[in-house]
Amino acid sequence: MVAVTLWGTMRQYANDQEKVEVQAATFKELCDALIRDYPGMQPQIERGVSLAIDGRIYKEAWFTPISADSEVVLMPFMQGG
Amino acid sequence: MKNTHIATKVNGDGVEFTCEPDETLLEVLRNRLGLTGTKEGCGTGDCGACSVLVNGRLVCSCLVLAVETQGAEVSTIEGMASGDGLHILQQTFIDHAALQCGICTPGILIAAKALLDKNPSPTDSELRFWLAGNLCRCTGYDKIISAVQAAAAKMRAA
Amino acid sequence: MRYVAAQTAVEAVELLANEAGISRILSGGTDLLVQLKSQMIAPDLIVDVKHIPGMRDILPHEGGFRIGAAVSGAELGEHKALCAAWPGLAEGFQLIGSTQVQGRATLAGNLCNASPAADTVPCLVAAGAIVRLVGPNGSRDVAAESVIAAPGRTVLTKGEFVESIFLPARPLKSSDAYLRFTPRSEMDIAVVSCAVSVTLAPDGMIVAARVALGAVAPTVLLDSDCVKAIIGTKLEASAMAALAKAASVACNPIDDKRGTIEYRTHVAGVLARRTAQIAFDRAGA
Amino acid sequence: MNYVSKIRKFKQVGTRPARPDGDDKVTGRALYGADTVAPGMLMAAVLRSPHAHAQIVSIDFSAALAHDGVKAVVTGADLVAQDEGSLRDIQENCLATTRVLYDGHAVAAVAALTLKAAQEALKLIKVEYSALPHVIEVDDAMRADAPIVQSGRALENVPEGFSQNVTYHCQFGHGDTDAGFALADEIVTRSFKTAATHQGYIEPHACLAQMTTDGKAELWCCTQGQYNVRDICSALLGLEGSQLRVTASEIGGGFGGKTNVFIEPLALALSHKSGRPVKLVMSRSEVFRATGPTVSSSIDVKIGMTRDGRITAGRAELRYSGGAFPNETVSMGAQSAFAAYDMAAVETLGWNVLTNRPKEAAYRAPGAPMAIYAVESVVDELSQILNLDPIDVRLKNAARKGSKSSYGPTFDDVGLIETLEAAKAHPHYQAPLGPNQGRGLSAGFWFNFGGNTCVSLNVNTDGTISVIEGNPDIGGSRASISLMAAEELGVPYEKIRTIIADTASLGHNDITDGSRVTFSVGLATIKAAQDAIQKMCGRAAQIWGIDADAVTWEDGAAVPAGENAGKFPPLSLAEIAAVSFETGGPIAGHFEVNADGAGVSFGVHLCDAEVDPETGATKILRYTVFQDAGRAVHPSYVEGQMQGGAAQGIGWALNEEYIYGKDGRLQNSGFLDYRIPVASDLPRIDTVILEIPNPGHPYGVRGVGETPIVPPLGAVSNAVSRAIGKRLTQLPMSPPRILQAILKG
Repeated sequence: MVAVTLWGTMRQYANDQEKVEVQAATFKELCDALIRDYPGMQPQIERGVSLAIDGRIYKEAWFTPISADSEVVLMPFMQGG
Repeated sequence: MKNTHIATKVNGDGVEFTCEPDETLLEVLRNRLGLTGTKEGCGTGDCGACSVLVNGRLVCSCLVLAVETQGAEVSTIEGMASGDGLHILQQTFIDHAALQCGICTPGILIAAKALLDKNPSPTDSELRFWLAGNLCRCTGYDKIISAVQAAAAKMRAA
Repeated sequence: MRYVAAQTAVEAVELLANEAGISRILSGGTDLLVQLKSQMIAPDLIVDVKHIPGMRDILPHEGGFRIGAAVSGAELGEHKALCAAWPGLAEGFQLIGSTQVQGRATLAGNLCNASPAADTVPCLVAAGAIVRLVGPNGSRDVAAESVIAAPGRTVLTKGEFVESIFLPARPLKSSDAYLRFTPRSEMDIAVVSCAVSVTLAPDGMIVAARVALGAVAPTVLLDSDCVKAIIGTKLEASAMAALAKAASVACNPIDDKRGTIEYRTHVAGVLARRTAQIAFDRAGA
Repeated sequence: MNYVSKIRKFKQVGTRPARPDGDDKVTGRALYGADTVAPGMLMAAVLRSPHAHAQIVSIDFSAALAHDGVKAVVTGADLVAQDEGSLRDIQENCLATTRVLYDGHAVAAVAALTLKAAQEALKLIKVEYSALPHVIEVDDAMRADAPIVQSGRALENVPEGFSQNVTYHCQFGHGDTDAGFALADEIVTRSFKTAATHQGYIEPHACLAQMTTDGKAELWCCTQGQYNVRDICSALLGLEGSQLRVTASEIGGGFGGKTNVFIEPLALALSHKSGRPVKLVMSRSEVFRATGPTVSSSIDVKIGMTRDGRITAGRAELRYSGGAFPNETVSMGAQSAFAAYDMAAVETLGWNVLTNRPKEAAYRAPGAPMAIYAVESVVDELSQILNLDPIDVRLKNAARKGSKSSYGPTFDDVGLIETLEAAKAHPHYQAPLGPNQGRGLSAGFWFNFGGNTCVSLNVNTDGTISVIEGNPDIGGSRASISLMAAEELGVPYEKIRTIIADTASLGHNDITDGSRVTFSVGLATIKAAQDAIQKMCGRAAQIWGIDADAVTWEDGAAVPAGENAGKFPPLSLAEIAAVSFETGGPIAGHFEVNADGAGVSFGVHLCDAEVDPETGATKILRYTVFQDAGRAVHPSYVEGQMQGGAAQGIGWALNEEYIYGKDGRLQNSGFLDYRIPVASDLPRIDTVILEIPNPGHPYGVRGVGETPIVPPLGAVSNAVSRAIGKRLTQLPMSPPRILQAILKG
């Protein structure tokens, strides 16, 4: 199981929990698991999310591995200038 | 509108062209003579990207009608380097990283050269006020000022 | 649109007088070309007057200077005697636009563009400059403060244009100064401006003065209360306070993108004080 | 991947060679967006809305089409209607179909033999508008009774009960802020406003399009991302991606503003209709009216602090407007507002609000400068109230390795403490100040991005190298990329030439944005070089008749790996290249990646300002930028980014703003009244580069382009506030605003 920290807005879709646990070994599996377990997150996840794994931010990268002891933080998909 | 025939000198070469009376010198340089080194940033004299010399005076070519240049001498960035080498100012701009995107660079080089021809040892403040009409959005002007001063020193020594 | 480079004043007058459509005079073109570019105007005829003999000369005249209407800021700035006699006017002129604009812009153009914020107009008004117009009925002289009728409008009649501007002779111990307020140090339009010309007695007392304020009313203000506040003084604190107050009272500004009524009114007083001090110091030097 | 930093000694990285495009740019030869022509080319012009908000009742362009010299007219009906949200918004922004949403919104475009004919034709287009009420200010647009800019655009995250103009809501943070505030000895709460500012690149948008009847098209344009332009334009024109080749011209500044598409689809559509190449160049006024400024904002900040300077809690509520179309820029402000601080309790709320302004475009660290300005102002005020040194306060609370960031993840190596310490030790910080002068300090932060990147590296038979990358060079990146290739291959910088590919010549590359190029393209270039090195080692092994893994690469040559491999003199890159045809064919390296690991970057700016107490005029006397660059590949261009960002931030702080009239029209659409700093407005901008290597890059590179625009807003505001003894809370700090604060007593 991976413990995912949710940003504030996403917590409303997970019974106001800051952290949720899902079964996932990759970024893609994590997104799929979140949508399955917390359907309210689906629109945001489909629009795009980033994932910080042990402090490093990943965008789009489906097969990025996640280990059970990693710090995993869900973040919005970002755009720069 | 009837075209007018104009004979002028651009960078020392005799040039003839026809243009409409309301065309600017900038438009003629770029669109009729193929001299696109002179840039248009605003078209209203507020940015200096189109700086050229007309009869030795630094002007914005967007604020000059091409028909006014009958018999005049026009100098543009294309005339700054001699055949086989860059002008000291040009080389110093490269050496001092005084350009980033480079769109303002031709106008700034023309303006800086006009100052150094008149005042070979400007203070930083004189230089900044002289170049106030040449907008640069990339550099914060710092390296431009350094480069012009370094070039001025080299030109004084030359 | 037709463009004609007139070779004589008579030719220019005839062209302008006979044009049925819209005509414009071109000298430096730094306002005219902006108006063309932004499609504010679409003239039928442009008469370039800078090739008329004398239009680019600065000549001594009756102890003063006669400045041809096509003299550029850069050319005027290189005239040492004029700059020494009228440093305020010279500085005001140099503040217009960039170095590039200085290469073309003229006093006559700045005046005839008739902007309330024009930099040289307060200077010309404070200087007591006399503007010579030529037209179909010959030439006439008009005081600088009477040239502009309203924002964007002058008293010039059809066929008329400015031929020269005369700056009168200076008594001993006279000078002038010009200050404007702009958010940027350069490349800006005056939010408030002030020109002061003074003449001192041998003891340093102000015996004559003219104070003009720009960008605080539809046209430049030549204010007699400001003058009253400093005549007979050496700009002591009380005189300065009276001057600042008179300048603020004289203002009739508007709120716009460049400044507020409140701001312009306050800063007019500040600038009047500072400008008077510079002119006073120069005259006494 | 983690590149655990073996302390590497660089031979070329860190030097300052001449940039490869320098000669072209100082001689005027470099070709920018408006500098090319095509045979038979038409010129185009765009008709724009004079209304802030109006229904388009009808458009009659028959007279325009009949005008002498006119060859084509297009309106919104000529673009392929899009279903999907963001593409649909781009389409509507390029050419309005039913409603105009801001002053300057494009309505139609004309192509004619001359620009003048096209401009005359615009006047013959009859558009009947029905004016609608408009709203310009973000706080006004949030009110329940505000005119609705677009309805039905709110995302599911917006709670019930808000105006339909509110399209996005976000919340970030951790810890118990109420408990944190209860621990504070001092709490400051302030509200701030910042104006929309424009990127202000000197080159207006320009393009040259050719579209033929067989569905092929060529597009030349100034853009930060040719692949993005291709993808959007192919959708809007109904083209196959492969059939539209987009070539990025030299780019005359972007700063985020050229990440979007505005005129390119119009030029393509006009070319399609006329069968001729079409050139379209924006005027400066069009650039201001119709391309993206940054968001305007209204922000509340509350911070609690103990007497000894420890932050106990922070809360910020940010309301951003990016114009008439939805965006989520506020989420980056909400994430970064408190990023410089190690906090036990922090909460940020963000709202995006529609207004009748042009569609926002990214501007250098989008969303961060205004949020961090507000926070840094309050931290500065608390330092003043508690009589604490502002650097000490920041040092005490600084984010560091192991800090839980305000946006969630735990920081790895970050250089904030080193940067603050460098500022504290710098002579600038101790220099005396005169009357009416103040010294301001601000920290700043940006995430920095990686992203999709593709690089080819060709080893030419004469021993030179061609690097092909796909990111337009805004600030000297070709020099940095060449340096990294030279470093990795061990050949002189002069042997390398880096070019920017068109969309058909190299795989996809994300836009030049997010400070990603030196990081991501550098990474891919190093990897492509390693790919080529591996092949060259293989060739050497064949020549020597030994195993490939018995060969390594040192100083630009293949050498046997150790004693046992055999004794052979080194084979240089040039020697291997010279016989490449005989040893198996051409040699090239390639690498493609969706790069992660972009290290965050912190900066600290020091600003001395003097305020004229009688006019409110501000003069910047001295300015120093401190920033962690990870590794400065070409230090001159790193300094250039720091100086340029500082100058833009100073302009933002003091004078730049979009000014609207009551009619909702933009009043200052030119460089005269949109006042970017001129040379005489600024002092020298000193720079101090710190190098705390980013573990996510083989050379330790962090992006440096965006962070420098973040601190100036707070640094200048804090300097001015300290100079006048009054706390200022609105940008720009124009002279009337400063004078009003002084006179208020």
